[in-house]
Amino acid sequence: MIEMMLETFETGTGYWHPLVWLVAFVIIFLIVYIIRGFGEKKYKKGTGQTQAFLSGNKEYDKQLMHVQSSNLYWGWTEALKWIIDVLKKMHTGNVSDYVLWFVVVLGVLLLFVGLM
Amino acid sequence: MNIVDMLLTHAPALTIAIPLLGAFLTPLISRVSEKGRNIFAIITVGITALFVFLMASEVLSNGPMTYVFGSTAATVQQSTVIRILFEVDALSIFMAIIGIILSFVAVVYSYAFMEKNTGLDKYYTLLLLMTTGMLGMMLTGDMFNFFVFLEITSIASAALVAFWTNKAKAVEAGFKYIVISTIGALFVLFAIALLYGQYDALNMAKIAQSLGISGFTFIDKIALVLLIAALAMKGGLAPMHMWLPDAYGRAPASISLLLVGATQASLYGLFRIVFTVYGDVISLPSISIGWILVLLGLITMLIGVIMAIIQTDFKRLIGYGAVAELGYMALAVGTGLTIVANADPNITLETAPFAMKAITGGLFHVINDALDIGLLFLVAGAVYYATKETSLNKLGGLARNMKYTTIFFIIGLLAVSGLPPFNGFASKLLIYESTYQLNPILSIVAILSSILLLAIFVKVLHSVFLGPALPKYETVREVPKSMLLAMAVIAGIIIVFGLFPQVIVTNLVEPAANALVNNSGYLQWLTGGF
Amino acid sequence: MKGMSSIVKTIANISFPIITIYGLYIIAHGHLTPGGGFQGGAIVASGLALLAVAHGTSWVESKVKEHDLSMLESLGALGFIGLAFLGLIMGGAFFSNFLADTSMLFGAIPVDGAANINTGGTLPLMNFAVGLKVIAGLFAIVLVMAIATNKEED
Amino acid sequence: MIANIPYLAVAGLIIIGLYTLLFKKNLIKMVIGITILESGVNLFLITLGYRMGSVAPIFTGNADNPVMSYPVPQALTLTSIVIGVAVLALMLTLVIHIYRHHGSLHVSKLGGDDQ
Repeated sequence: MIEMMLETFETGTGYWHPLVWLVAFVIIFLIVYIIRGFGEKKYKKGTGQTQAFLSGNKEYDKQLMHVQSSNLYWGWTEALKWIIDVLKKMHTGNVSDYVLWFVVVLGVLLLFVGLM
Repeated sequence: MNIVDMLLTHAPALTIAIPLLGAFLTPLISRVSEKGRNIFAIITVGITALFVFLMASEVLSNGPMTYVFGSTAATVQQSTVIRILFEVDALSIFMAIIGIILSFVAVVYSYAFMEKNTGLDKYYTLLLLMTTGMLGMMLTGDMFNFFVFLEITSIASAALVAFWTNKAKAVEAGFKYIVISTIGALFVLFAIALLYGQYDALNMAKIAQSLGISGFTFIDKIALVLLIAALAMKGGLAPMHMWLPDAYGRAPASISLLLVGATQASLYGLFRIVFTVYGDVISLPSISIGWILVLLGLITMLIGVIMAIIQTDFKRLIGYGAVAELGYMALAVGTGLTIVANADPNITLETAPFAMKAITGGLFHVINDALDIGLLFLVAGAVYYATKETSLNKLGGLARNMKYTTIFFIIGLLAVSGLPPFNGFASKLLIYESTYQLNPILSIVAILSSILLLAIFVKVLHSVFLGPALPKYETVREVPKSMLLAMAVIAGIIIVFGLFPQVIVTNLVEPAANALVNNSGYLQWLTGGF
Repeated sequence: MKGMSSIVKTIANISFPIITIYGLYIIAHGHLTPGGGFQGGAIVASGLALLAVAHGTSWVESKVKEHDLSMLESLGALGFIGLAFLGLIMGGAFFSNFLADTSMLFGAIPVDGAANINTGGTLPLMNFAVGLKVIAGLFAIVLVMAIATNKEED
Repeated sequence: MIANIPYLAVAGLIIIGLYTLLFKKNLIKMVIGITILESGVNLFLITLGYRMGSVAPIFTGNADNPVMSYPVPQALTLTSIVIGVAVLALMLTLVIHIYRHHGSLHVSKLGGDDQ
């Protein structure tokens, strides 16, 4: 049973073995942890050193600082605005349009299979 | 020990009969005690799970199992098969295992999740009816029986989606779901009538055999197109997916979990019809039918991912993630279909080995996605249970007092977007490598949408769990034990599938893929005389 | 809604028994003539709906509680699934007709094709169970919808 | 031509049903559209089982056993009608709830969550 568990997962053109990956992950994690140990330890907690540096501006209270989810990827949604607007218009939420899409796909498939 | 053999011979019927019996008994038992009814529902689904695993051991060791309703043998007179017949082969038992795991976790989860709601008799009755319908769709060998179980699942799940009738959105989502399901089911019935009119048979194996003899007439093409379009709509593919985020987003979390299983049962129906019933005839002269599925899969992935970016509601976002994941399954199995079902003889499974890998990857992704998306829905339900808030913009800093839910969310997040140690990676690796060999663009789009999925769920992780502690959620406590247990069960299965993928693939997914590709095993009871 | 005029009430009272007997006939002869559990149950439920319309839902609410109807419905459903399980235990396969060709209740053997009420095996019993479930179910639907919509007005 | 009039009726019913679903804005009319669509499919099932000059398939056992139409499609239609009733009841209940929430039966009330 054990050796069955340890088989490598072969995908026809490649191999994948999660346990080997896990061992590598643990080793690298230890190395990183050691490097982290060399870091500067002599800093005073609670003073200006551990304050969030907002290029000099005063830090507002906690709720206002939380970046809301809808404006987290605003750049990305701006870039994709052309496709997102098209998709938004497509997703009307109106049942007749859902049925319309079904009839359209049915028609396209009938043509596709009928002609081919 | 003939008790076990007796149970084994009747297992296919009992897997359907016990949840049905449980569904009818729930109103009576709730007369006795509320708690007793919840426990009874869990026990019923537990017993059904035993029967499913009993059948699994039998089917995976010695071939498909058939069960005739009404007498010990289906009478085959003048080549017409009389009586309804359940045919359980490796693929249907694979799907039944998915269905029963999801429904067991849903029942355990809703023990505490639905505690403060009223009308729980109807909730548990409908939940058990939905489990019956889903398992029936996966085990049946009769086309009309498939239609009846499809309708049972649709009606039960539409009523459950609209369970919180005080919310306008939930009732609307339920109405949209039942309208779409009814239209889909009516066109499935129309296709069944076409096939029955031509071959005087309702049994899938019989239709497959007579199709093989009489070839691919024009009526068969129309029936095939109707079935593909209707089951693709019920399976949430391509432009017909818009009911899915509404239904998943508005239903209670345990019902969204079961809806994932119901949608995948419709996809199983699509694969069963395209591969087994139309198996030997489905080759068009110039281009293969597989390209329909590949195209639908591509469009579904892109639409699902791009629409998920702009969502602000937690469960609706996971709904669009589920749509994107359905695209992967359609893409992978479609790639396999382009090789299996094409006209020119020198492209076969032997000359193009990646087709078998694509189908195995697609089926492995069916179970992985059911677990990953299911876990995310349970986490969304836990967040809703604790904070009564579903909009992502108002949530924040929940990790402080909901530690376990956050850990489960991180596991689900890493698994859904296909990161190495988890099960999503194993199946997506199979899909990337096999679709690449058919056409590189397919696997490029697949990898792209997987990265976008990771970005979207990291956004959710930040805005819901990380960030400063908001005063509004100071008093938030961790969710009760039974919900955590349900999430832990799924997270455990995800980790086990992730660390030992080859074990799962060799003795569960590969037999299912082989059963799907060559339908000789499926027809064996018919040709081998009965 | 409140009841109609007394003429309608008396006619409803007279015609209700006739409709019910006709419906029960359809249920009982399900395996002989067109019809069966569902159709007969629908006819009896339409008779009950006639009473509900004639006498007004307030009268009906006092007489029948929605809870009892769901009890009846569950009993009908249990009868049906119970017969199926009995088929499993006694007849070797789920839903098998274990009463046919035995000299028990409905088991007489049809002589030269002349089927009568006695030759249905478990079919008549299943028709009764389904009929009971449909009567209770459909009437509950009519009742709930009537109560829901008239709550709109007052 | 007489023989395939039922099939034309089936096509007509299905087209009317789809037309109602696609173009009517009132929810109750859409539910009626689905019922018309369902009756179309049921009519198709029944015409499949019909044989010229046959009687209803009831085995009353009298001697001259006439030509009978096929019983199987009629059983399928019966089940489809039963399912149609259940679906109709569920849809109308949901429409009642939607009317209670929105006060109107117009399809556009069903909400564009993505707009």
